[in-house]
Amino acid sequence: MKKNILVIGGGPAGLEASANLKRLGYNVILIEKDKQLGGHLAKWDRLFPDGVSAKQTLNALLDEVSGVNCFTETEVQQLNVLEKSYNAILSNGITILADAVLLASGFDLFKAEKKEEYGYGIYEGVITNADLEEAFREKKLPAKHPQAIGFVHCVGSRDEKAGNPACSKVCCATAVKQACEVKEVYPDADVYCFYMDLRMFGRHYEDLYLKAQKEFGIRFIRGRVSEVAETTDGRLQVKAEDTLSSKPLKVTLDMLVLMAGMRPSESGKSVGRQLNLTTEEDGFFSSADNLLSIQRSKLPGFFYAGACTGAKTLPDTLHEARSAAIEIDRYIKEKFSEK
Amino acid sequence: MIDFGFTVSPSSRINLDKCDKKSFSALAALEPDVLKCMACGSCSASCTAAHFEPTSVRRAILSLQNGQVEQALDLLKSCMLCGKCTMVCPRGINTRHLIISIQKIYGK
Amino acid sequence: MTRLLIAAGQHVTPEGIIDRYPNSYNHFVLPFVIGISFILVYLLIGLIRVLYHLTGEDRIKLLKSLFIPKTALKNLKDIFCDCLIHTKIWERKPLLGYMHSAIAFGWFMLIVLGHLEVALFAPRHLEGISEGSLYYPIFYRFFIWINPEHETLRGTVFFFLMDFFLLYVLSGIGLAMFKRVRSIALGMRHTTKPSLADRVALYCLWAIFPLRLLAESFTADLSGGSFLTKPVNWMFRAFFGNELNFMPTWWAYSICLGLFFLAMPFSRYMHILTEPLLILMRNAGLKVRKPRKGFAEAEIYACSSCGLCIDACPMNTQKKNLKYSSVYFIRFLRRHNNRKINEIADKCLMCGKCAAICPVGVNSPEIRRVQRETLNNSISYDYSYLDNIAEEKLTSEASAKGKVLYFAGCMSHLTPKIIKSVESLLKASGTEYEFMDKDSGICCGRPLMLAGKTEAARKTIQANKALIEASGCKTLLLSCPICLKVFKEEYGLKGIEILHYTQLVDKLVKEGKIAPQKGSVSMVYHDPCELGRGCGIYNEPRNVLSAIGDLKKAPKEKDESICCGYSLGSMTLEEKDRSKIAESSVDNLMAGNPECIVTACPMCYRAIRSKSPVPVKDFAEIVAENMKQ
Amino acid sequence: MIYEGKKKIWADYQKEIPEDHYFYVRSCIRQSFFPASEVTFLDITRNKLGKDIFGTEHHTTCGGIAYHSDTIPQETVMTIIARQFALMKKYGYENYVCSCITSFGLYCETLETWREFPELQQKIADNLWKACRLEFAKPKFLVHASDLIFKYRMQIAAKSKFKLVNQKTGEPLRVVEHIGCHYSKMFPSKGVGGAEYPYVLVGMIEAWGGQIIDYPERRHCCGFGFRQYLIKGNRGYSVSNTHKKFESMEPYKPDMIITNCPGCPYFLDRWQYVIAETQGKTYGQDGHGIPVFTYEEVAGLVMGYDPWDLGLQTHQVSVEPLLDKMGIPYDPAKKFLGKNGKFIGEPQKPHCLK
Repeated sequence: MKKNILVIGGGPAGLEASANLKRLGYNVILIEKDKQLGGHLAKWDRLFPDGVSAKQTLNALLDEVSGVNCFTETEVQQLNVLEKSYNAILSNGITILADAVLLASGFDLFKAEKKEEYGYGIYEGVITNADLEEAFREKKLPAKHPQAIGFVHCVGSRDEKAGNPACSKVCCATAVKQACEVKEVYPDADVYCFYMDLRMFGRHYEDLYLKAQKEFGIRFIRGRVSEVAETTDGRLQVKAEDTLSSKPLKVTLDMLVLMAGMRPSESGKSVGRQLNLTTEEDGFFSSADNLLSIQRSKLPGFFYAGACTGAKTLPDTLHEARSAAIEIDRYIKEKFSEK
Repeated sequence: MIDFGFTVSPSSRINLDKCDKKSFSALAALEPDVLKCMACGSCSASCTAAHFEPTSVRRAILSLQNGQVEQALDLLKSCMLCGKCTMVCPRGINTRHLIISIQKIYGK
Repeated sequence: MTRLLIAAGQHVTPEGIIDRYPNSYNHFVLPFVIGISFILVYLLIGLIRVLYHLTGEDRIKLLKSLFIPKTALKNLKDIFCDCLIHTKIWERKPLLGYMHSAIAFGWFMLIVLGHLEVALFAPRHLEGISEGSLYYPIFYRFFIWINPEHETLRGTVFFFLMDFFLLYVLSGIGLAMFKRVRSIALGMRHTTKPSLADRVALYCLWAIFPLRLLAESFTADLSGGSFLTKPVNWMFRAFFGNELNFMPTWWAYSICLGLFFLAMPFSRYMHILTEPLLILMRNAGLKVRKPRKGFAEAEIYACSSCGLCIDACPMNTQKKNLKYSSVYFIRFLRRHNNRKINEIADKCLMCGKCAAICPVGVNSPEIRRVQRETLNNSISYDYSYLDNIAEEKLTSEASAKGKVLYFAGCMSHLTPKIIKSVESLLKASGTEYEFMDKDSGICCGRPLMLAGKTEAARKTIQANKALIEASGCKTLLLSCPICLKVFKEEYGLKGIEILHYTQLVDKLVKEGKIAPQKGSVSMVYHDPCELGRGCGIYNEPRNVLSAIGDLKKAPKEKDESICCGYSLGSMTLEEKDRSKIAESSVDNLMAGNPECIVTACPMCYRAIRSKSPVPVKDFAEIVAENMKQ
Repeated sequence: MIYEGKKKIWADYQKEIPEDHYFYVRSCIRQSFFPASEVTFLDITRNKLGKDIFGTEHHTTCGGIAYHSDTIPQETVMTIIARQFALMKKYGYENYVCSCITSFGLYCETLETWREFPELQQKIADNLWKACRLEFAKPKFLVHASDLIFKYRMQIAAKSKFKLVNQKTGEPLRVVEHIGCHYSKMFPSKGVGGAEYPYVLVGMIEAWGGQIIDYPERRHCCGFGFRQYLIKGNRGYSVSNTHKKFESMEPYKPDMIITNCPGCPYFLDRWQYVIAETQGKTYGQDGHGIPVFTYEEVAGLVMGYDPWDLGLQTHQVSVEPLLDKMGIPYDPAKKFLGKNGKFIGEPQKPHCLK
């Protein structure tokens, strides 16, 4: 008989893992709390470093999961550990007996309004990275040409006061990508990136940075924005320190994009509470081993994939999803061949 | 006017709204590589003149971006054009000619 | 024939050896007379201009040099070798050399022999001039007919010589035409794009001698001729009979000559006339002071636009850089196109190869440097700190009295291996030395000079000079050729021997203070521009390297070596273009598959190392590694 | 500006302020420079609103100025504070209201320190017993006097005779609110509305009919900064800070400034004179300055107190233009008469500040 695997979360990690588990011959049940599959990927317009369409990428992932039992708008209501399996009661009333569970609950974007000094939700021109992606996707960029646009890196990341000392890994590349995109739309605007360190670690990321500097003339200012205020004509006055010249700096902008970082998702946390899963100081789930078995939790048969164990890029997430499928396959084979 | 023994001191704050972007665009048109600086500091670290006087291409570029022209020229006036900075620049910026162009565009 | 001449209004004298004198004037000479008058006036004005723009000091220097026997002799030799025989081209490309000398020397001989003929056979005309007559038979064969029965042996020799040199010239012209079609056959990959005046002058030049052959052949039965003109004359008669109207060819010949002279000042062929002046000025030791006037103007007009510098230029490994070649620089200078002048002036690597191979010897890198001076010399700077350093160091630094003073220079500090190796050789040879810029030094000034900031360079030179002179050293040792050149040329250090480390090591080996160990490793030596072409040091490093291993020859070496691309000479060359040049430099060095490349310049060392497939060693490094224990 | 966004943040920073029964502690600076403000506070709360606000002559300074000027150690200042709290307990109160922001900040800091380090609290309790034989206590509720006026703002509005409205145009007055740094910047949760968009003064202005000005340097310090002013060599920093604030608020053409800190009204007021005399620049209309008020003074004006009873004649920047705008009657002849009706002397006119 086919073994049941419950995958919680229909983002890239959940989709890629489900596709692979299905291919390995398991009966996969994928549940997603939103109306549609895809997680944050579905809300994005283009992806760094090459600017490929998020929609196409998502469609490629979705093509692979045809035949998997998907329940959207569904959450786990109760999750119990049985002797050799897990018993899950879903919000749609279905009860599932799963031989293994994969948690792919991903991340929530940091709530930018928590950084009160940036005035998100208070000043018109202050938006988040997600808002900008939506504007690109829906083609709803402000028609009035802005003269100056700023990007604030590390909003809610590397910030103990915001509750997240860790780096969110994707914001630097996203900010540089978005800065280039915005400059393409408004070539006459001055575009500034306020960064602390530029973490352009991936393949082609540095090229993106160089392109942003040389081709788009984007100005990188090393220093975190300290505060934002509105000017008499409704523009944004931004203060920061240019730490490279050790001088305070101010500039008036028309749009300020906050690169909201990654926080553990609320829905993931609620699953974690039911099983008393441990988290690390950053709030993300702790793996059995951070080097050797990131996909394993401390509970046998309960696995992780993607950003529920910390900020990850899309390729990282997909790799983890594939390796989680292999780990689960190995677990099931070992567990059920003992008899 | 009364002398109180103290007075309002001038602000050291950089105001990007007021800095001369035209000259910098002219410089960037002539020396597009000026935009490539990633502030690593290799130029100043290897600089022959910096051993004796504050000299730094990196800081000069930054000062120009921040509209502090005097400071930028001050940081380059002791340069002897020896070319070490050009040799060590990881981004391949022709710093030597950049220095001359800065002095020509902003000088006097 | 006689009837025909009478019809043309000619007058025939029936007696004497030279028994036929046509009327001493004919309208067809007008184009030629106009042309030659124009060019002579032009030359005179040009000469006055050039002399006027020289500084007074230079003018006197030039005048004096003409009367110094040694210089005068050298002038003659240079004019003969360079202007007529073109020995420099012969050495590089024999076929091209032959072409040039055929046209230049051949034509010269035709003119000289022509005048001799006049003097010998038509003394009346010479007397005529002294008596106030305006006529002089330049077109000898037209105006002076020799009765065939009275032809003497002397006359026959002249006829033969004239025909011989005409053939000589024609062979050159033939080659020139062939070269236009297929330049590569004569050893040139790229030639210059000719201007309109160039084309006019060129086609005239091509036409002059065939037309002369035709014209002289038509009249060969009347004026006499030799092995070339006479058979052609017979041939014409065989084909066209006796009813020949030779006037059109003489007209055409004269028109071509006239046009050629008219186009000459605006064309590359001006060099034929201006080169001697350049030789005189160069031998007098004049220097370029302004990029467009005086000596430079003489150089500009002496450029033959031959385009040899195009192939020589290391930048031209990329086609897009062809436009920066010296020949175009000179052309734009001539046309006063300032934007292009500055662009090209800044781009040049100043490797000096174009000057080294220039058949006329135009030192265009120097003109570029002076051109840079016009823009950059006035850029402000503040070197007041140098005075303080000099003061501090003068009082605190240990004296190097009677010792070797080693100045590594800015660039060597980026290649500590060179410094370490030089020091170890000095120690091994027991040479006492002081390290002048161990912690910090003042730049030698050469980079500033190259950038045209000559005044600023003087400041750093002054500061360094004070330090060196105060040290009391006997020898100044340098590891950077860039420094070497400026120390030699601009410092004026009296009583101090200035040596590059290749020279010192060669000396130490010869004195037996260092004993290199002969090994079997095959190597090739890269001549750094400033060391080789800049200071003429080619053999010292080779002497030592031959004693260490199997020193191979590179296809292009010594004064033809290819710059590594990273020269400080270029102000605007981009990194990726420099890297392409480095590649071509390495390709040249790798032609003989050496096991290692050796060079003697910190800049070349870095550049070549970045592209070389085999290990790259500095000269001092490889010597230090191969010493007898 | 999205007002809803601010309201959301204000909702996050609700502070529990008891309605009545307070032990009141005065401010060293205020009772020297704005004595009428504290008097007005007590008059409004006790007599107009009928609240139980207890004051005693036995309390001392909190030690804040000395502490922030690095002249007394922390344990000393904590013991002084413990004595104030003990007095509160002794007189039977558990709600503590202070007139001074420096004190308020220091009380918050001290209470937090005691919470984090109970052994230190014990030591201070011992010190207090040894020195004064008083029993250690901590207030149940600690509020600033402006918190109380904020709490009573609607009651005051109900009794108001004037509004923060330009009588001639009917437009609301444009009001700059300035919060003392130590009110909520150290402990955002201790202030009404938090630190970024404090609501304590905004609430009063809204209730009394004015319009808030949100200018870029609203968060900036008034320039007092303790050592920046107390050491004369540093006063350039102090006045430069103030200058920066005025330069920033100038384009918004404010009619008045309202503050809740002892130092702020003093420096915002007096430095306008110094700026005028050194830079030749004034920020109000027609060569006037921008008048600066304490919240009690504004409450008093709204409730119809005589301006000279509120001590407005002691301000550097003349208040008459604002009184005219609000339509408040005043007798210019009485400006420099004391409580006893005698002439108290008139200060010399500045050179360029009207």
